[in-house]
Amino acid sequence: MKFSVMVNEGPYTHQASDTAYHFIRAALDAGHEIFRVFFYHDGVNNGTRMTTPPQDDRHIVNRWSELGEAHDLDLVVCVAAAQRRGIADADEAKRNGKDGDNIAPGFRISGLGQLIEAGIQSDRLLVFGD
Amino acid sequence: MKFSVMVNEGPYTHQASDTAYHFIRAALDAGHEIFRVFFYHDGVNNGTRMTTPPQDDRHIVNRWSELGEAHDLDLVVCVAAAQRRGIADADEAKRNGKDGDNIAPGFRISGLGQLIEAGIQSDRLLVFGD
Amino acid sequence: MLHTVNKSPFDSQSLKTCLGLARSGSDILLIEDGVYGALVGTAHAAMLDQALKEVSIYALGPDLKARGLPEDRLIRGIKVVGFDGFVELASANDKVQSWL
Amino acid sequence: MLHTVNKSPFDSQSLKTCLGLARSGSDILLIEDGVYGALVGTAHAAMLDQALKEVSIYALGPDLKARGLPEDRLIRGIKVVGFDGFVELASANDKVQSWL
Amino acid sequence: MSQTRKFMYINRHAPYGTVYALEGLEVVLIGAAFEQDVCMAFIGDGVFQLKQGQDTTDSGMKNFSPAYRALGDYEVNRLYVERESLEERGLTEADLMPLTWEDEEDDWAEKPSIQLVSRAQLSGLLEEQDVIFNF
Amino acid sequence: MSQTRKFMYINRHAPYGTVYALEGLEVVLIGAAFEQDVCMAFIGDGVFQLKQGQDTTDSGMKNFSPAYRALGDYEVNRLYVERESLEERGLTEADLMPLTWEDEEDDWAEKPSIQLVSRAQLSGLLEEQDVIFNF
Repeated sequence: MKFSVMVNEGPYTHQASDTAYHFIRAALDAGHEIFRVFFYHDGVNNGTRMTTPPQDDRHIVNRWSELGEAHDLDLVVCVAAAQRRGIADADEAKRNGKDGDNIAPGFRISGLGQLIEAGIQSDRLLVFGD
Repeated sequence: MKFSVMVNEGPYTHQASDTAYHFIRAALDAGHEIFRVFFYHDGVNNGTRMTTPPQDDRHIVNRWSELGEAHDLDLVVCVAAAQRRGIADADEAKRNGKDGDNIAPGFRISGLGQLIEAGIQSDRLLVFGD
Repeated sequence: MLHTVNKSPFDSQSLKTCLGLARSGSDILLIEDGVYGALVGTAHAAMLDQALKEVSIYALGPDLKARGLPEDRLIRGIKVVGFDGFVELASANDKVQSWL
Repeated sequence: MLHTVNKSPFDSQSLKTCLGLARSGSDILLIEDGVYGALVGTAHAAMLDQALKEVSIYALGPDLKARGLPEDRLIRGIKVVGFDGFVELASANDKVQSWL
Repeated sequence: MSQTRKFMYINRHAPYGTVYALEGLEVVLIGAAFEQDVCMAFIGDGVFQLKQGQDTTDSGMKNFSPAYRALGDYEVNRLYVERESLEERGLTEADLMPLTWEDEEDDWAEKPSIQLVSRAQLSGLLEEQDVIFNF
Repeated sequence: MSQTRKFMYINRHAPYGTVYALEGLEVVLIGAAFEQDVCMAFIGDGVFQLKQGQDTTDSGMKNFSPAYRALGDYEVNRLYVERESLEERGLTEADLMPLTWEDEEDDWAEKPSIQLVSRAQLSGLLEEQDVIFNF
């Protein structure tokens, strides 16, 4: 079965990102396909490589990057939500006159159409948020 | 009278940052002193210069930087909360092996002791959050 | 003592918790989505009518206006203040407690 | 149809809203702080007892465990599942609605 | 991708206190280009999104309420408002913005987009959907 | 800064679902070094922070509940739990972690840190404070 997942809150502050991560792992373990993970609202803050959590805690951002790489996941950060919150890749940074970017490995920035497409193409769409 | 203000949520997602800003402006207009503004929890996301909100909306980060400059405000971003969420100044970036920093002008990163000190030194402490 | 409430009473327990703990004579200021608590004729209006016998309740004007809530729709006895009034309430009271 | 609820019923209306809109025969999964809704002997337990006559209610085991809620403290009839069970529920139902 | 799916956008947050209403509306407007079978539901504090007379001049926030009036032009013309939620909040239909759309198949007659529905009716509408978003 | 002020940290959030409990506790632990007159209050879902038997092995989150046991060593030894909040949640004092502190002035006798208080008592305690933080 083809799942898509929407993550609407940032790492640590709300458990949404943790729950989405564990759901996706379990879905992959059960042989399902993950069509796309879409990060919206504060969820875009899952996609910054600037994060340095305490040593004795999970590294939520790296965990997404690693899961993405291991399973070739499409981790999409919404461009409009990212602009409001200060997440940018190299293209976005250039376009907005920023002196650098901060997107984490394995994430890409794209538009809301990617979310709608996920809703159309997937058998199930799950929303994790606050 | 000496006020300190704690801002616990990021820009746009919750109104807390707006309310804190307008409260501080009104307090300054009334001749009060702002001892410190302390950004905690997701409030640290007010202090990134990577933000590019839509043209027809307020620029919350720049507004803080400008108010800070105009009134010599002490805008303190909590270091522990900032590490969890990916906000860093040049020192923090270097210490954590990051390839750049993203703190906005007028903000500084420091420890939670600054918040406790604000509670001790100020006549009133106000908390804005979710 | 000044209490602020920034949550809608229809979705959060913050206003109820605040009213349960605020002493007689306290000032309570409704801000952000908390201003919905000032609306007349709602499922919570009786709770506020009762509270007004013991405490003073204010609502932040800019937040009422943003949400399209005119003064004639508010519970009688609730006073509307601006940010200047918020600062005055915070000065006049010895401390501020935010019921988030 | 699978409904998920991730908020404590003591602070949010999400569980109440969910139960008000879920059709007979629905599956409801309590996750994150929503698992507090599964506790026996609370102010909301009667609402869940009533709901269990019409719907199936599940609670996510890892979230119960994190919060120190053992199975013998849950309302009778609520089933505990892991993330694998969450995936099965999401597959078995035709769609998922998250009551945030 | 020839199949049309039934999308419902559920709105349960008041405007301004949080960004969910504004960013939710952005999804609906973008989604309208995909020509799916779209409707919106307003439940709980979500009904406050449709309140008439929103004016953010004194609070410095962006007044996005005019964007709801554009929904009709995007063929998003079924906005279900839960009657019980309105009543709990002391509101009536007259408190809501008069949102309309023009029915191409009825000589462009202007018709109301907002429909008050009971909780029981809304429950049935939920079951009919293929995909549900929550804001 | 010779004056000692009365600080109260109010906890109203459950642990794990949001970060407020964890980051709130970090403030209390740092604040302990400033030798103020400190107490904590647990109201509403905040009482769940003190629930015994928290175990995050299956959820991958950080179990920070052991840190509450350290509070006594930092002379944070007045943890007021609202009795009404406990009762609404079907909990009793026996459900809470047995937190203690050693009273230097009483031959290091081990004493309980948690005190159940009624809503009315808590209301009075609030009035006594100089500074109130909310988590």
